[in-house]
Amino acid sequence: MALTREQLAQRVAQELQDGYYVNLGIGIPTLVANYIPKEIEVMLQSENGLLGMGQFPTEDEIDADLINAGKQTVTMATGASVFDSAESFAMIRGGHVDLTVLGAFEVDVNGNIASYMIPGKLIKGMGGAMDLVAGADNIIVTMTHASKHGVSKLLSNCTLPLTGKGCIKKVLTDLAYIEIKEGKFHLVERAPGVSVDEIIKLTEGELVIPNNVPEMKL
Amino acid sequence: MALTREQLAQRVAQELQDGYYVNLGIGIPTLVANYIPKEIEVMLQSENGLLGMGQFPTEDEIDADLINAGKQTVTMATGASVFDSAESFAMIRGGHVDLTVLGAFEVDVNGNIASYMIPGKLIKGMGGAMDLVAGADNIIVTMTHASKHGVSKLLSNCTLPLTGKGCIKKVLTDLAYIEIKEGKFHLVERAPGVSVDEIIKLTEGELVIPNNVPEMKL
Amino acid sequence: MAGFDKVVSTYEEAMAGLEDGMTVISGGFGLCGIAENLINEIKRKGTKELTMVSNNCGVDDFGLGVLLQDRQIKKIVASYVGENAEFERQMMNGELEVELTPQGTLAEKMRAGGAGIPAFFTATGYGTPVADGKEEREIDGRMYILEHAIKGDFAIIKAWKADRYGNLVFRKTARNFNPMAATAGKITVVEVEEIVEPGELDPDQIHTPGIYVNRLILGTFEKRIEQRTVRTAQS
Amino acid sequence: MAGFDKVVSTYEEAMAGLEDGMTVISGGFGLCGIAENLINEIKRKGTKELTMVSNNCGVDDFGLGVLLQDRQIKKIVASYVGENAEFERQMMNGELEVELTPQGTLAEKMRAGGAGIPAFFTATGYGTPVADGKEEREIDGRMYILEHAIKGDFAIIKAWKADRYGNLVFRKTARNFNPMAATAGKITVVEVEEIVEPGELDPDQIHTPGIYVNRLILGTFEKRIEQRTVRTAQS
Repeated sequence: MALTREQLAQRVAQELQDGYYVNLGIGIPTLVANYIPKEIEVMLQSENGLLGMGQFPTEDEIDADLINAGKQTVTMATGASVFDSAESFAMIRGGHVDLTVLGAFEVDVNGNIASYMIPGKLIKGMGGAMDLVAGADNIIVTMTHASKHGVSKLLSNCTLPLTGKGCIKKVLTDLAYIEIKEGKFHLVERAPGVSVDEIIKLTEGELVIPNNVPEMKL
Repeated sequence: MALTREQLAQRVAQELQDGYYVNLGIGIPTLVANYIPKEIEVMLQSENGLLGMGQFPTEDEIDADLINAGKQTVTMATGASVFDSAESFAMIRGGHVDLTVLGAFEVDVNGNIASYMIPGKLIKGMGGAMDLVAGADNIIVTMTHASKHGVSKLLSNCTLPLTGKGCIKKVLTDLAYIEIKEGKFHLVERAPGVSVDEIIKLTEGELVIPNNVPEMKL
Repeated sequence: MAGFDKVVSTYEEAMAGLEDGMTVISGGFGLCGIAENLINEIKRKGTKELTMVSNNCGVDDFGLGVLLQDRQIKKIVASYVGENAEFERQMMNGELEVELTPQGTLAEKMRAGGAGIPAFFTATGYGTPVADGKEEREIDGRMYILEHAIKGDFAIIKAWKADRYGNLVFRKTARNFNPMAATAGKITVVEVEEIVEPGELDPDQIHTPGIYVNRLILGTFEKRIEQRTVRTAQS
Repeated sequence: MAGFDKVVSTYEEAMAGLEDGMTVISGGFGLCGIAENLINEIKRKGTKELTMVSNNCGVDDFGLGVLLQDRQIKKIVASYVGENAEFERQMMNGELEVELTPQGTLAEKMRAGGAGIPAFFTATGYGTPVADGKEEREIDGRMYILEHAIKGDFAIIKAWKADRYGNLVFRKTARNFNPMAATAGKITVVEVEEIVEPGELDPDQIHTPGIYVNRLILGTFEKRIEQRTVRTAQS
């Protein structure tokens, strides 16, 4: 079975380590915050200028001056700090964030990512995504493996305008956990109940299959 | 009579305007603070990260954490702000300081200034001087017109390593107030009791003399 | 207005000198930390052909979005234009020129504009449409593109508190682009929720020194919330 | 040390991993805001061939000056080296390599190092010895030179207060180069006068967020004054 959004978030959360500063993109990445293992501490960076993002506010706590990068009202965690956008992206661009999780439309075997624009159709802007992919060493892309019509999003070459070039090494889709190296996708794990053949069928870019492809543990 | 250090400071102070943010270099420029006209307000910027430098502290007020760019203990004026060195030079380099007053070894007809180094003899470093001359539109250089041995410091070409190129338009010496334009010195005022001939004799670079050269009013 | 007192009493005074064709840099992220009343004053004035530099362009009926209604904006430099139907419509129809700029690059371009840094290299946008027509360079084995500073004829800023000298303090994430924008305007206009006397703000805790501020006005704010997300008290 | 607790209890731990030949970026302006005890620990360790990046190099017997006595410094990048006889002697004799760097450029190089900006243009130093060997370029009718970022293997920082997570607050002009230096170290070590619990510092008033800080130690400081200038109480 393909992973649900919640399961994708759960699997990403397994990559978190104690003491990590983490930037979670809008959408599925945001859900990762719900699955942080109890025994570790992570601090969430929101690129509009907050390190130590807390949970959503109660009605009483709502503060128009305190939002996250998705423009949602949030709270601050203990030990949080606030700063301006230049400082926020100094942090991001300077490689100080330990893990970045973001969504994408397409990823290719060379680690290119397209996530911000569908020409003639969807032009919302890249927001902080280009800085995030350029600045982070450790990025996990979460996305569906293919479109509803079965068109693969893991390609030999991205077809949409790029968000970043050669910067993606890890992709978690609803079907598989894949690493990108030496110009190829490498299948590392498969979603529970999903066969290697299904993954092969829905992966357009070259995919290396090891002898053993374990199921994800969730 | 050549101006004293105090008189130089007094003459520079006449250039101050109400609401000016001013950076005063080490030495004679520092003395300018003592001659700010009563009817105007100026705010002193110290490039180590203080806007609104106050007077020297009393014994009781001395604070090792509060110094100026000359490393002297100071106080803060009402409405002062403190910031880091990057912000301080953003202010300076970005042209936000209204007037900069600094000393020099040599100035030439092209507005070049040499003030930080005498090769093989004096190598203290440029500190913030290169940023100050590059960032300010409005700079007054204060210096003695010539060395003790009568060697002019107002030259056709600076002989010492430059602090800045083509950035000086106003020079106040102990003998004269001079403006630099179109590759020439222009005599604007002379020190009380100093003759135009004396000034000509001690000015190596081309000097334009208008018909009337008023004495400075101090 | 003597000495360093930056306070003006009317919005007309606050935006005096704004002319057709000028560039205006705006602080704010979405609807958070925007100079609501300065924007409304620009609408009232009806100034046209503006180039707006701002991370976002508000929503249809609030924030910078209100300037789209009367076609006051010729060009916008922004990182994200979602959540604004009129914006998308004008852009798609070619009525509005849009220069999409990565958020961090935009922040840095404003800072650079204020700080006398005319251009800088960044890896952000290399190999993407953002790099089109820009210089590329390898430095220490990595590829970068050259980005240039942005300056504005005006900067419109929302702060929390200020003293009369224009020293500013921001509150929570309403800070965002405001401090950089404040440095990059030839005329920087700030509206705030509270004005205190010089000396009342701790000098160590001032976010934006008054040297960057030209005019200061006391405002009242709606502070509209774009995404009202809440949890129940027990969760 | 679990989670975000950055506190270490000994100076040995604080400077563990410092090796011969490394680059160390130091905060401080003159003797103001310097990491006195971290410097002394470097002296105690006897690490050699260091490249020090700091606005000044202390005085003969205090601050970074103490590292000159045992010739621990191979090269220094600084803006001003006056008031230090041993420094001048070693420099004149060619025993010490000195890269004189304008103060603002130095601050910006540190900031750039921490901010992922590999290089930037500045007018500072154009037409001077500082420009030797550097790229020059005209931008909008003015000449600029290209300067590159600085990063350190270590950064040694003095702050006033910190919480255990490494969020820092500086005091008065002891701030100076410290915030930029803190961003530019692979390992950033901070000594402070007071450590509080997370949550005790106002998030809006933190000068350096803990993300830049790797190790934190509580110190006691001499705070020597270089130029003790006073006025009489009545003046």
